[in-house]
Amino acid sequence: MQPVNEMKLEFLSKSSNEAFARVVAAAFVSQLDPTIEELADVRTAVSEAVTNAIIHGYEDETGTIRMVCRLYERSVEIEISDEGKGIEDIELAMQPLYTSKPEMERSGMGFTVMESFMDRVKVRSKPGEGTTVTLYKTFSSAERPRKKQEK
Amino acid sequence: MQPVNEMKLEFLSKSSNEAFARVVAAAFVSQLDPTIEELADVRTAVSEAVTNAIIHGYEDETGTIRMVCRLYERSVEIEISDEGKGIEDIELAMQPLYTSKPEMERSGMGFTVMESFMDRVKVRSKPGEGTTVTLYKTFSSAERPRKKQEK
Amino acid sequence: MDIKFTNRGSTLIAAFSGELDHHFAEYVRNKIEREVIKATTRDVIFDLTGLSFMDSSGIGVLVGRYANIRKLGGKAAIICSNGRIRKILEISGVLKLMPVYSELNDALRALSGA
Amino acid sequence: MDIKFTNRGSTLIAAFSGELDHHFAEYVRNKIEREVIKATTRDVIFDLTGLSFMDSSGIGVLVGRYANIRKLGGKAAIICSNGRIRKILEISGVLKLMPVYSELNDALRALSGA
Ligand SMILES: Nc1ncnc2c1ncn2[C@@H]1O[C@H](COP(=O)(O)OP(=O)(O)O)[C@@H](O)[C@H]1O
Ligand SMILES: Nc1ncnc2c1ncn2[C@@H]1O[C@H](COP(=O)(O)OP(=O)(O)O)[C@@H](O)[C@H]1O
Repeated sequence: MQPVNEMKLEFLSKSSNEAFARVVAAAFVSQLDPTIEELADVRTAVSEAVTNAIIHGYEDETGTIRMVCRLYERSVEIEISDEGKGIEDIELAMQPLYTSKPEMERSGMGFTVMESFMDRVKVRSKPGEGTTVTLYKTFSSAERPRKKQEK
Repeated sequence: MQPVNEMKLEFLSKSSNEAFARVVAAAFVSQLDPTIEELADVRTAVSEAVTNAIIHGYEDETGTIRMVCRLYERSVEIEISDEGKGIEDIELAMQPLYTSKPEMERSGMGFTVMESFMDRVKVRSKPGEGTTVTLYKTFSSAERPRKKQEK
Repeated sequence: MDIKFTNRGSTLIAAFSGELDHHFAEYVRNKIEREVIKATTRDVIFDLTGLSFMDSSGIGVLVGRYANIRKLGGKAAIICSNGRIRKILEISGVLKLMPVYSELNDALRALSGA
Repeated sequence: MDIKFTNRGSTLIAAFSGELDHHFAEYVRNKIEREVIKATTRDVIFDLTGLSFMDSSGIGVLVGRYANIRKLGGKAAIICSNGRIRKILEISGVLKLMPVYSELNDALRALSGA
């Protein structure tokens, strides 16, 4: 399926860019007329994935994070990737409450939050090469009346 | 000089992305605590450059537009480029009221608006290869008290 | 982006709100043209007060509409309080075509008075 | 992101506003710790009403502060009206550690009452 719109963003793994990444994802996705709640779901999941790339992927270094958003008729696919440390055991990492950084007061709930607010979360990772998290969500917008002139 | 923060964005030359590009530039630049007026200056100039890439660069095709933002201590550099048609005579193109598309009700004021609201506008272009517009602006933020904890 | 119309005698008031850029230019153009050609319309006031953003694509829309209003024998004026938009109107020479006011009443008086 | 403190007897009320993410976690943590160790503080109420955004980094902040408050012999409660933030508190098990209320008065009553 061909996306109706697509964007790619690259930014540095600085914590001040967490809010920036949320704004960018929300601004792009809002072209599909999601509800306010759906948009907040996306903001939350993107924040988790980007924060993970900064904290776990690059740890104390500054690296580049890539976010690709693809919009379809009524759904979105958001790919967030780093070329950082990678994950040894993805299944373990995705367990609720599992964190490799309890000393940093991480709750181990990042992946669980992503899964709660998105329809599907896919994780690909290779130790030493990096991690790609893909978030999928379908919106209810197709069922709501659309302001046609504004598209 | 090394930027304090940097981002690269690629998006399709669809007119619905004009507003998106403004939001992205403003969200990134707001990390420097510009005034509301300075932020509006950036939004306006970015809108002009992106619109030009869509209308003049790619005309009826869909191509990719690239926006690179580099933040320095108190200034920003925004590079907007397309791989479209290119400009034959840059000096002529930058003249107030000159437009190659009067039938599309273009005012010919895009470059003039960019120059009014930014400190400097640099245009590089090659017919058949594309155009890169670089916008520069220094903010007054360094003189204003900064909310340190929020950085 | 939205545009709302009201009539005061033979004067059409076109009130813009939101962000006017190239993306919405055609939509706005068509909306205004449909109102301008009505027999009840002679003069037009472009009320930009509700715009939070406008770039030079807005200039194209205003100048294009102005030309058609003149062809039909009408006059036009602008209401604008936003400093940045006013500056764009100024540098592009729109203020030489149409007077700009801060208040609707001043614009109405100017159009009827002249 | 901002955090404001008020005292009601020995209860410290920490009122958050803005967006709480990893970027602001350390700032918030330090601010709260400084207040919690004061002799005047026993119990703590985290008032999340003013938060427009919180992700799981906020959970880390709350759970970490909760542990310290308990060590110092105090109790803690949360005020939260935002459905999404409440869901995050719920799935992460925070609600098993601290009760959550919609109103400040209910939280105050619960802390003093128990
Ligand atoms: N981008 C990443 N790079 C490397 N490791 C990661 C990445 N994302 C997640 N992880 C690993 O997965 C674990 C669980 O992640 P998560 O559920 O978000 O919890 P938390 O971030 O609170 O630790 C992390 O502690 C980390 O070990
Ligand atoms: N990205 C671009 N690619 C090709 N041509 C361009 C580009 N940007 C500007 N131009 C040329 O420069 C002219 C002047 O641009 P501008 O001042 O923005 O006015 P307008 O967009 O209203 O025509 C355009 O009409 C076009 O011929």
